[in-house]
Amino acid sequence: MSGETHDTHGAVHRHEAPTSFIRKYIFSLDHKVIGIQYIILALVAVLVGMTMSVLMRMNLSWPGTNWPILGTLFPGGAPGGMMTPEFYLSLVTMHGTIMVFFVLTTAPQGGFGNYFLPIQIGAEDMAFPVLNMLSFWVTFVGFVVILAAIFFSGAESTVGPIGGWTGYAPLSALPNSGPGQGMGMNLWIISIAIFCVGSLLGALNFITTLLNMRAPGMSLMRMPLTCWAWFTTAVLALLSFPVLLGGGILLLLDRTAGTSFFIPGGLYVSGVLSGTSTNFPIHTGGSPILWQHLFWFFGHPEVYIAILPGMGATSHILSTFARKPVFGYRAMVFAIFAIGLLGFFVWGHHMFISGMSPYSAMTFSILTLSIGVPSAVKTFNWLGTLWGGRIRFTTPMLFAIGFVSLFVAGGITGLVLGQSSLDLPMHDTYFVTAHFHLVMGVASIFGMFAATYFWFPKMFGRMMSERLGRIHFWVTFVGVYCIFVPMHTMGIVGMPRRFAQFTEYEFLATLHPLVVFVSIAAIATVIVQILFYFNLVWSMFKGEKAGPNPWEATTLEWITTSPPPHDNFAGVIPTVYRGPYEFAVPGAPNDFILQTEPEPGTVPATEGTGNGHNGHRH
Amino acid sequence: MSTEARAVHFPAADWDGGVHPYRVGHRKLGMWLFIVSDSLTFSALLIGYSYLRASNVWPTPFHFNPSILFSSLMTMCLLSSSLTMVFGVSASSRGDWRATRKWILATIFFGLAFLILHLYEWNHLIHEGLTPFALPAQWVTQYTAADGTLPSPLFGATFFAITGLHMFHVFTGAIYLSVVAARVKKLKHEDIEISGLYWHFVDLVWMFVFPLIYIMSVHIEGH
Amino acid sequence: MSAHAEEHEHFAGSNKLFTSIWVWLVVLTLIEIGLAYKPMSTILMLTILLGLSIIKAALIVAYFMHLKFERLSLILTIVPMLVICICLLFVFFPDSFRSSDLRYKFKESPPAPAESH
Amino acid sequence: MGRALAVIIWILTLGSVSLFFVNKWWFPTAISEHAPALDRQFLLTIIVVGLSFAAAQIGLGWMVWKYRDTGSTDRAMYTHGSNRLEVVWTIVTAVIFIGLAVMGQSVWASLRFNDAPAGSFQVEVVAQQFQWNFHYAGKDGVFGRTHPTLIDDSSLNFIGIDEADPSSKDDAVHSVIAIPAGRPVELTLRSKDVIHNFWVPQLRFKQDLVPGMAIKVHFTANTPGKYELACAELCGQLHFKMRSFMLVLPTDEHSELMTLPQDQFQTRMTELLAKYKLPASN
Ligand code: HEA
Ligand code: HEA
Ligand code: CUA
Ligand SMILES: [Cu+2]
Repeated sequence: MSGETHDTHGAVHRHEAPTSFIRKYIFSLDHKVIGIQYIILALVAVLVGMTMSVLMRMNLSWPGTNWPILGTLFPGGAPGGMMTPEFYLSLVTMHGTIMVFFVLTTAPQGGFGNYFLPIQIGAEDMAFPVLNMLSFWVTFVGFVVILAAIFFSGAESTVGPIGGWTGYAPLSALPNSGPGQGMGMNLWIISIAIFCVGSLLGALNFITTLLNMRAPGMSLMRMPLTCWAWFTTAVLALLSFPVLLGGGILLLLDRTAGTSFFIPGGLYVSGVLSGTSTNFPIHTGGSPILWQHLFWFFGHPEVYIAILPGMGATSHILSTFARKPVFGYRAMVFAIFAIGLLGFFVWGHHMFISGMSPYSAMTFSILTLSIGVPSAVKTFNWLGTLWGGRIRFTTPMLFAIGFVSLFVAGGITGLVLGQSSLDLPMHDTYFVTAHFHLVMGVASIFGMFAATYFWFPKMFGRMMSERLGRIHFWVTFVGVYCIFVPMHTMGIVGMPRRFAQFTEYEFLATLHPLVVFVSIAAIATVIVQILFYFNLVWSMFKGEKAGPNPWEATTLEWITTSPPPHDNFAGVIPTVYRGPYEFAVPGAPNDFILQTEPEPGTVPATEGTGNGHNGHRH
Repeated sequence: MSTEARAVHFPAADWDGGVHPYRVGHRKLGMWLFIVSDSLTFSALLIGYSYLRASNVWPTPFHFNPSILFSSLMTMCLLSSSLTMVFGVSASSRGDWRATRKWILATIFFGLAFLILHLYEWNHLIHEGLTPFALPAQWVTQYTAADGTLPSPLFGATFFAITGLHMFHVFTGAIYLSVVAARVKKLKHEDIEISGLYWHFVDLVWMFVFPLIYIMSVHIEGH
Repeated sequence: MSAHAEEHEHFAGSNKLFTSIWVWLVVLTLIEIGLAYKPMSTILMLTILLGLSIIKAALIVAYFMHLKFERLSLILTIVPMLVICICLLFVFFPDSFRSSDLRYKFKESPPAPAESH
Repeated sequence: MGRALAVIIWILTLGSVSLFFVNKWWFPTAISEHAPALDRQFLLTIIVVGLSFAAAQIGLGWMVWKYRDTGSTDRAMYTHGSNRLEVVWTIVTAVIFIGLAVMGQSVWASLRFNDAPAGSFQVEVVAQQFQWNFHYAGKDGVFGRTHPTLIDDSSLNFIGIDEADPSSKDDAVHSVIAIPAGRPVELTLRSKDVIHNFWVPQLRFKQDLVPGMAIKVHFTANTPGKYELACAELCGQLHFKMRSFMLVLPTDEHSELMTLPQDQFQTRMTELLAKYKLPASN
């Protein structure tokens, strides 16, 4: 028996769009609408996160200054306009949590993945539209709860939890360990738990869709690299979020049911001995390190969840605007998979100095550096893709190139941190902060920028303004280098993370000029983001109309109208005849060939490699 | 199909798109993935339990009656429910929906039996004085280690957390199955099969909870 | 979407087969219970119990959950990733033993020797 | 556009790299036995990754400069890559990375795989929100009994020392750690409440203090002097204020300090803190 094909294949078979506003835009089942909802959520979340980062920078470089507006906005956090340390820490915590979870796990996967994965594999929708809608709304609830955490902290001064985005126990497990660690912390955990559920529902939806719903001819090795990235990301999410969920449940029990999974015995917190007071019941036997294991078992895969979609988009865009097939497609696929697999083997590198067994530390250290290899391979292939191209410097291309530059900048410092011995001086200093902002804080974000500029015409049928886009790129690109490269220096001198002020320490005095410089750069960069938001809104209505294929690209999303109809392909499932990046094919009429373009004779799933034509070196 | 199943090589056609490469519908594949994910949540909890147990003095308080007796009965219930479930599924593959409904109802019955026994047993332990944060007084005295270290109250914490979560799964499973039983006529065979997958998974989890939580904590005289 | 589900309504495996599997599971369970009352080292008991549990799990997955009758490709998709992750979780344990070795023992009665672990 | 981008990338690369040459913004001079090896490993790593950073960025710039679309009609080169290249650079990077990782282990092993050498000086560190307590065994070299039930911050018994225990008579507790120069030191790290971290930049050394665990670490500090000691693990609202000093004393001065009874110990400490100056930040 041969595989039965989709009954929609061939025959025209329309699915009509719902008409009522609610079903169409709010509780829509259309993966395209849901994708846009995710992106909007991310755009709102990133605004919050950025604002917080600015406040943090202000407090760091001009400590003790009076900012009257803050006094009125946050009477609890900044009484009389002066930020309190706990307010700063709750900003850090919320900034980290919101950025990692609600920006970089929603926009790349739930947003662009949702919108373009089905189209790029030639499907009419996700496998489970209802589940898809649920995942979004669950995530949305999680976002509301995390915002609530800032305001219902339970402490008299209204600040959020101060435990950092890693929520290390017992600080996070003991309500009396500090302001904001009461109700606010509970809400933080609940929000994360909700988020876990939302993402793993989304993940299984993605995997099923990609495996089961590829259009005829869309063999695995003909999928755009974006799809590979989204697929791997979904697998990572499916396998790592449940572990965090388990940990979250236990942590919540520690706080609410008086258990002590992560709380050892004999603690004496803020003047109270465990067991001698009703609001500090007796705890014993727990292990703080267990929480760190559970968190980082999720945490490291999570960071690849954050960047893999960006990598996919970058490969996609680089090839499109270099007018050249992706260099080493197979190698890229293997690299994505290797990163995904190895991503599970290295979580311990966050715990070198946590009191973890030094022997596991050594193993983790070596595994950690080996994960640099596939990343390096990807970098080299990106360069290879540009090599010999005819590069068109559109805004998405600029951001894609920026991604490569920033990923290298951030990634290589990982090789420093990855050595357990070098982590002794580096751990929990700004060197780490620099590392992860360059890779996650901006490389991934650049991936999202590129994706936005690239796919906006498809999503809204209008081009984004190139001029605004260019300004946005130049300032942001230079800006983020100015923000995050000096942080390495601070880290080397020894500036610890999560310090509300640096005025206490003399050995940090020499860094003051740098600190101020970074803050100014940060504020400038953040302000420029306004251009981006303006560009989005303006282009939606005023941008010049875009045809179905404004970039002369090759993959399936470009064969349908912009924006695509409710069922993506007007009821005709396309058939795929060739690989995803057929640019500059010798003898072809134009320099790009759509995947749906038939060719006399059968096409192997992927082209042979290195068969030395066109002045290839061998 | 059976010949298909034995086909070891992957004919390229399977992966070239336009087909379901596993010959399995979306919902069934989705359920499998959900099961993978959910079993990792349980793994995390069970590993956490073992982690804490290995680093603490652990009481082994379960007497044959009621704990072991009940938990064994509960195990039998779940096993039997799995059997009736699988009968139901194969009945539905024969299109015999009456039999299907009958077997699913039997499954729900066993599931509820499990819940009732389990709650009774919880109740018993709570009466003995076991809570998520404390052990019954006599356990403490009885199981204090030679070097004077007290037995860990985490016993109760892990016990209630893990069995509680499992109970919750059984409960939702029972509801799920009753919906299926109600709509059995309209449902496709595969949908029945899927509900079966979930139910068997709940059973499967118990196959690890039972030995790790109960058998490993049996009270042996002269301990 | 999956309205067009698979055609193979036929569900491999006879009720006789399933019943025999069930018998096996019951027997293994009884063995487990019996083990509980055999005096033996915890480690040994644990290994045997886990071994038995894995066999039981395998039986359930293979026959009741019908995986044995699915395509090999499905099996290869689902089983390895789960097994790998679960195995990785075992990396926690060195720290479990460590945290009990290094646990700070408060001396209950003075005078006390130099603190040790 | 292509040229501009290339130039910007190169300028940023140059700027970034040059930041690492400002030696006023480098590690403070090291004082511990293991530090030279560690610094060497760090330097090596920084050079390797720095070179690859530069190489990658220059390469990137070169690509965008050379292969920008000049409006000429001829197409890009049609190639899907080269397996040989893939294999080559996979192996090369693998060798570099794994090599670095393996070399990095020696320092780690020397610090963590072995117990403190016999006769090393013992200090019990008990951290709390937001202060350090260093417990010295005193003349008899035996730590007095401590118990959480005896902790009473109000009466300054921060670590719950049991006065009834004879061996605690000569013990001293101080917020500053004083260790002998050139002699191995073994710390027993504990915490009263949440996780803290013992961090002295000049030591090139860091370790979490995990509540419920008594983690033993050891190192040798060679250069006498006064150094700042920071808490490097988020431990609550005043984390950034959890600062103290580490006094590395010539052995005679140190042993003399250690034999002093409680009250004199305190005054002597104050004198020493005044005597030694923080290193002029390089
Ligand atoms: C998108 C997110 C992302 C990505 C991709 C990475 C990638 C990597 N990370 Fe990062 N990391 C984070 C996000 C990320 N990280 C976060 C958020 C934290 C902090 C969490 C917290 O504590 O709050 C962190 C912390 C962190 C630590 C812990 C530091 C500490 O707390 O002490 C370590 C240690 O090993 C580490 C290592 C690595 C390594 C080896 C990689 C590798 O994957 C990098 C591989 C890339 C390259 C190697 C560059 C490209 C290669 C070339 C250009 C080839 C040429 C190069 C050479 C020949 C050298 N990271
Ligand atoms: C995605 C992750 C992300 C992003 C984007 C950022 C962005 C920024 N971060 Fe953040 N940061 C974290 C993740 C991130 N950070 C994490 C995880 C921590 C650790 C928290 C902890 O310690 O617990 C942290 C901590 C942290 C600290 C350390 C606090 C401390 O330890 O004391 C500082 C200090 O300056 C800082 C600054 C900044 C600044 C100035 C920006 C930016 O403002 C720079 C300019 C902004 C951009 C360039 C992004 C613009 C993006 C868009 C406009 C939308 C993108 C498009 C779509 C979504 C479609 N961050
Ligand atoms: Cu103590 Cu930070
Ligand atoms: Cu990591």
